[in-house]
Amino acid sequence: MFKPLSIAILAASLFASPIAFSADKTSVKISAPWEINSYDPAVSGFAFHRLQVMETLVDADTKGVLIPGLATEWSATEDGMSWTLTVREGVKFHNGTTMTAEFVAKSLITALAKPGMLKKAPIKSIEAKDGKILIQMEKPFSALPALLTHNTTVISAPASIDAEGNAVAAIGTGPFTVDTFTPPQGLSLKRNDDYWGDKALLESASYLATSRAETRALIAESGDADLVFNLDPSGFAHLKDVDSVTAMADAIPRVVSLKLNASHKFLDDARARQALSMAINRQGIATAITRFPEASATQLFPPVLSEWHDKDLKPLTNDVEAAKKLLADLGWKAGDDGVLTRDGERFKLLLRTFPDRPELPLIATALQDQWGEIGVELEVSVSSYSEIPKGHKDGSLEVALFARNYGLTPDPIGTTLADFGKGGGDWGAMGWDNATVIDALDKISQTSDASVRSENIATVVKAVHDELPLIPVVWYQHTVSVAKDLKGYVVDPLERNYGLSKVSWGK
Amino acid sequence: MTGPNITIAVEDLVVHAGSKKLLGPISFELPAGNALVIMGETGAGKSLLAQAILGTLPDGLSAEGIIHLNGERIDQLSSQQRSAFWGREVAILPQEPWRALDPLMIAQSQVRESHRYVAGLSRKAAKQATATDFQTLDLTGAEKRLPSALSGGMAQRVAFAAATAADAPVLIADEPTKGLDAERSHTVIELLAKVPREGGTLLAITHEASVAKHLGGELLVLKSGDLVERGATKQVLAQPTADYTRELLDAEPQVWPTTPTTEAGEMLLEVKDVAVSRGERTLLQGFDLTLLAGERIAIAGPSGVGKTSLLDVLAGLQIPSAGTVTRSNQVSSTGIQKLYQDPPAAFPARVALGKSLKDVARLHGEDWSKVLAYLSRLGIDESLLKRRPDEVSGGELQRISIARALTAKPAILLADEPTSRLDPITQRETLAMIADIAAEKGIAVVLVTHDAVIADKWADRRVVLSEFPKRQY
Amino acid sequence: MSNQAILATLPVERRFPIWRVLGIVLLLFLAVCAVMGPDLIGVDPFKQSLMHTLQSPSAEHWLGTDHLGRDMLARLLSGAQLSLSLAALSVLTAAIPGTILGIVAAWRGGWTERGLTLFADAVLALPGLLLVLMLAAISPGSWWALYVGLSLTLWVEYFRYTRQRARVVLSEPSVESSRLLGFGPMHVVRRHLIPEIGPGLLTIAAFGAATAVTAVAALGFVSVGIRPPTAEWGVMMTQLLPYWREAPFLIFQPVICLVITVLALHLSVGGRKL
Amino acid sequence: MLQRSVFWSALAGRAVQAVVVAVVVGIISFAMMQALPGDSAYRIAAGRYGYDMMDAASADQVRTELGLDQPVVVQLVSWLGSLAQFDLGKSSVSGSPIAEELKTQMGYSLLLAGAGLLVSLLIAIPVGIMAGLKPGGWFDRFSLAASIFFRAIPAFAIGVVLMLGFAVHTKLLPVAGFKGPEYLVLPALTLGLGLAAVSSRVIRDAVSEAMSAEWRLFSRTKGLSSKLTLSRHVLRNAALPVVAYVGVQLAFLIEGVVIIESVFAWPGIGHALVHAIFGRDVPMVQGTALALGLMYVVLNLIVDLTCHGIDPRRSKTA
Repeated sequence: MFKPLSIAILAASLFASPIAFSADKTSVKISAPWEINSYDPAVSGFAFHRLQVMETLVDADTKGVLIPGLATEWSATEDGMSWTLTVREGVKFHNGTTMTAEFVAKSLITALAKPGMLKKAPIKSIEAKDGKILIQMEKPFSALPALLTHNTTVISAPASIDAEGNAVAAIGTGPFTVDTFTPPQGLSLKRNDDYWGDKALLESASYLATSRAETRALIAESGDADLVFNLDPSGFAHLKDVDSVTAMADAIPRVVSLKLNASHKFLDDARARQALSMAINRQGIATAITRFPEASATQLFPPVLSEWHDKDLKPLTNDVEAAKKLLADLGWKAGDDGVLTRDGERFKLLLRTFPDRPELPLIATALQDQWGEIGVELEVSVSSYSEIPKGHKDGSLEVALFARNYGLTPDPIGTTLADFGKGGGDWGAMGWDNATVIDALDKISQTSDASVRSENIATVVKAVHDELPLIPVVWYQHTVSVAKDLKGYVVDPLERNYGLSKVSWGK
Repeated sequence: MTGPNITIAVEDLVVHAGSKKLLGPISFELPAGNALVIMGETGAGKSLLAQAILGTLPDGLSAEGIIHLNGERIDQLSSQQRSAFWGREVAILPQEPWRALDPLMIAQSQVRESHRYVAGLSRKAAKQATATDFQTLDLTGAEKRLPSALSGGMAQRVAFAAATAADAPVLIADEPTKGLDAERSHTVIELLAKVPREGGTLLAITHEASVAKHLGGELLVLKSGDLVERGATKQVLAQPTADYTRELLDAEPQVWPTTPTTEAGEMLLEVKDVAVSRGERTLLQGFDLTLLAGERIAIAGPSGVGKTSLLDVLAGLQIPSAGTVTRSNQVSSTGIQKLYQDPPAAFPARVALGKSLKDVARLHGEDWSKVLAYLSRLGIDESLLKRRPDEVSGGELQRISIARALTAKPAILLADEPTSRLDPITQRETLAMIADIAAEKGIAVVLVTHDAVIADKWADRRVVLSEFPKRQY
Repeated sequence: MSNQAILATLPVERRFPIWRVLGIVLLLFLAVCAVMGPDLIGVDPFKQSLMHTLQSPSAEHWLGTDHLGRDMLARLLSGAQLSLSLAALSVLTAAIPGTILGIVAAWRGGWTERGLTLFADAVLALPGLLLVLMLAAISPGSWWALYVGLSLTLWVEYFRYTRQRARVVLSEPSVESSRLLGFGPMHVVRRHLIPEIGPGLLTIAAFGAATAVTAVAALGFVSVGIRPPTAEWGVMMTQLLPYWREAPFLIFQPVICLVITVLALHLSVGGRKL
Repeated sequence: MLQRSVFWSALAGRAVQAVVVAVVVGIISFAMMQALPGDSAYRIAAGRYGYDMMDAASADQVRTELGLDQPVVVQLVSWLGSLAQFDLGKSSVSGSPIAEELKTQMGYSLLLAGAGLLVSLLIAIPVGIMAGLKPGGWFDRFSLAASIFFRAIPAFAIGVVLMLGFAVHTKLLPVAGFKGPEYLVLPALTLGLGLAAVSSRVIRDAVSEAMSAEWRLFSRTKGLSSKLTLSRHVLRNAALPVVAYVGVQLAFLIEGVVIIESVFAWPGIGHALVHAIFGRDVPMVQGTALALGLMYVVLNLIVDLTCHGIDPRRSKTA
């Protein structure tokens, strides 16, 4: 049954290969780990946005400064209870439909109904009025424009959704249109010649989701893809020595940290959490596992989040003896097998993490060894990341290890509010309700006054640093391999946009 | 040495297994139009002679001596080089044609490929030649049959046609009648006898004097690899000089003395109006038999008549499609034992014989010394028991299986052609032993044979089965 | 042509082939490694040294260190324990029911055989991977789930082989003769079936052992399987894959261990046919 | 006449099996998915929205949307009900109809599996025959060692080595993806090598058995050359056990595909199945399992018919 077909294919492949490899300099090929499952922006908005198929109302430059996107301007009323955004004129969707305020409002309302960034803002209603979008708030929220840069708020044409509300196409406004879509791995793009802004320099682009980092490194080296994202440390080290590509790494506001259940009886004292933090050899992890020694975390927020990073904060240190002493002060005594005990209970914790980011299980294994040094027995469960929010909700979580992106929007307040606000957050504090911090976060979210902001941010940063509801381990580096002759590529530290429209081939 | 007419010439041929001599030295010359018959009991090295000439000796055996085939010296040639002669210079008729035919290929194709590729005929001519072969060999109707659907005689004739398609001047036939019933073996002998008459050369290997007699020509008698007598076949058969030759001739069933009749005891088994069928085909109908203790009954009849199935019915292994088989209460559940045609198939293949026998002795609470006594009476050395069934000869194995059956203290012994694969001397000895022991222990024996002479000479009573009218398909 | 008669008269040589000796010695060696484990060299297989990762073999670390600076030799020895017992257990739990059902099917014939065959076919049709993945997911991190899953898919091979061969063996006159002699089914199994099909089963088992370990590797590849920091050959293969470029000798170490195991099994079985 | 009846009886047998497989696979996969620990609403939300976006709120939303709080029996019955109408439902994660997803993914997987099988036979047949012609010879030993090696080395390692050799160093073939026929070569080769490791041994055994048969010797002594004997008799006889083995191998083939699809970014069904299990996409798992099961049944039917084609004895008895 297969034979004739396969023989034909094999034969064809022998002749086809030279042609397929001839230089095609009007196109760029991208490879990244993320699979694209659906047309639904709530699910796949990240990809459509990064690949510039869809756009957001508000855009951000590489420094995180907000700039006009599909909205030309925006403003809030004095009391902060209502926002008005002016929709750009003369923008057409890929199917030729003109983008109107009504369509934009409809798209936002759809996004609001689904899990996504808009949910983080206290939005009461969204409507279109005189070519403008009117958003009513339940309480003031200064970061709304920043939220509107997020990929779950991309604007898509009404034709993207069928009568039953299912997403059936990806019709956006960006410089590229979807040519073919082979979920979950493949997407190929054509230039949108009707684009409202600067048209793309290249005619087409293609995207291949490659879940294995090893494969991506090989793809980068062989030249099968020109832009390859998220390289594994080993592959990255190798690509630095490969002449045909440039391997780049940039600090991004993603942090690998441990979430501790501060209401757990072993962890409810800040000193216990400090002891655990002191037991971590961050330098070793950053050197051996993530391979960016300079990115070992000295505090939660990395320098790239300049507003939230406090240079003067006393860095987190690695001091096993001090850690042991702190725990001894809390009544823990080493048992026969070296594991601490108190009141007949062993200091044993279960850490939940997930394999989607390959370094996490490795870091967990390293932590297991390092905490073992101070007599804490750590069991590691590598499973789905959904176990973490679930464990948070039902209170069964003890320790979780994950990588949190504080740069989902240029202003991290949305994220921090969710993480350290009242009741903590799925990916933030657990069992740690700090009234000062909650109050400070509220103030940050409602004000546009820079000094009020920075004062309250300092409060939050210090409290988090001292009490460690989250123990930072390493900061993230965004790694990209770029073909040597590809010009115009700029790393976006917010991981929002690949900037494909600006790249071109040159010598 | 080699005259123009000499097709095979062998000079001082010796076959060794390591340091042990298995055959030779043997010398002979065989002119065209003649037959050479090599006779001897199993294990005498007859087959080795043919294999040494052909270059098909098994690994570990080596041949020395000078061999000429059709005027060319071939003993220095490798098996690969000699294979060029096969089929073209010398045709080889296989021993068990049934196993020599490709089980997946219909009969005519197996002959046709010889015409096509060995004789080098065109596709059309090969087809024609095959059709002629099937006609002359009386195989019409068998063209499209698979070997499994051929009788032994038909298979032998198909093999004959396939082997001789290229008209090789020499034909070597190794025990061509093995396992065939009288009528069928006669057809094959006729076929072979025609070879020298038509100017070919025949080298036949057999253990049956009757075959030698039919083929004529020259006769070599081998014993344990040594040549004991040679001469014109007629002459040797009529006036043997060596004792061994005489012994061989005496072993022919025709000259056996009639086994003395035994006194029959009480009834052991009663068979009434039994019908036997295989699959949908009815083989036998309305069969009656009463079996008395100590009695020897021979069931004779041509192949395929249902003898084996009948035996299975008697043994209780098969349920008759009609009628009844009643055992007397004298006969215990293991009171019926069976001897098989192919002795190696009757023993667990990978278990040493001694172990198999000990199992039986233990099961039946028989003393091991008693088993050893049976064995020594049957002429089996205890040292053989360390071997596995495929490491002893058929005759020895059949005797061991008799000892095994006796250990179970049977009342009835069913023997399914127990000697058809043995040479005449062994056959005679084995059957005589069975008769002796049966008489002594009052065991009833049912012997199935296709040889009416054996049935006549050996049994108290004989039952001849004739072919049940075949249904038309 | 019949040489049996003549060969039968030759003295029987029961040579025990040197290859089999080698295989058995290797197996014993592996068994010692597995039983003694890392105690053999007295190095902790879990002790990390993040400053000494991916090192080449040296006097201190005979086989180098892994990506977390752990001693490879100690981990391979510790892995031998788990991998070999996993392989042995999954092979046994697959082989025993598979063989028994195969014999039952061949023995009973008729509807029993048809039913069992249909069942085996249905099991094969159920993607084994699905079974293993789900079992592994039901009990995350435990390795008993892995081998139960493996056994559930692997038994069919034994079943098919046994049924097919047993049918041939059971139809031989020797079995009939044993029954006539009064032997029960156990004798037939012990003396007729086991000697006949045993070597073939062992060959399947030898490959099955490899299947078990590489299946663990495959599962590790899709991030299912044994919890850290456990050392297991298959898991090690997966974990060391990312470093194939920097330290290719590392990923090949567990592979070589598995090759040696399978080779030893093959050799000691005597290279019988499948 | 005979041939036709064989065909229909084989077809009927497999049809029964197909129905059994459909129901059994559906129920088992459903039952096992229910037995999985963890809250499926959370898993589905994770599968849909990614870790930056999923939280308890999105899980609750998923739960309501998919009716996961309905009793288990109701869910199963509704699945079986729609199955009877040949409707496989919609994926919980992507929301698209499963039949549609399967169509693309199955096509890619079949292509990969077919090519892998072909490659494995292209390797295994010559190797197996060479080894089987001289059992115990050096080539036999060498190929055994190679078999063991390829059996013991995980597919992903083979894949990486092949990528390095053929795609990175020599740039003959692409590393991964699926844009043209040339993309099929490396994954098929990876798959084929693993399969050939075992099938070459099966072929070797079949050939060596055929070589020691008496009819093989007779074919030679009646004058056919060793080549003709091989091609006209040995191979045909040896093909029987080999074809039967391919039937068993198919089951393992389907699994081998998973790893290879992952390594080579091939949009196949195995890769999808793994994601579906992790994502607790029950309808997708059921649909995939069903499709794989039925594919196995169909391929086995082909194997059956091939066996009947090779062995005329079967037709007579069937």
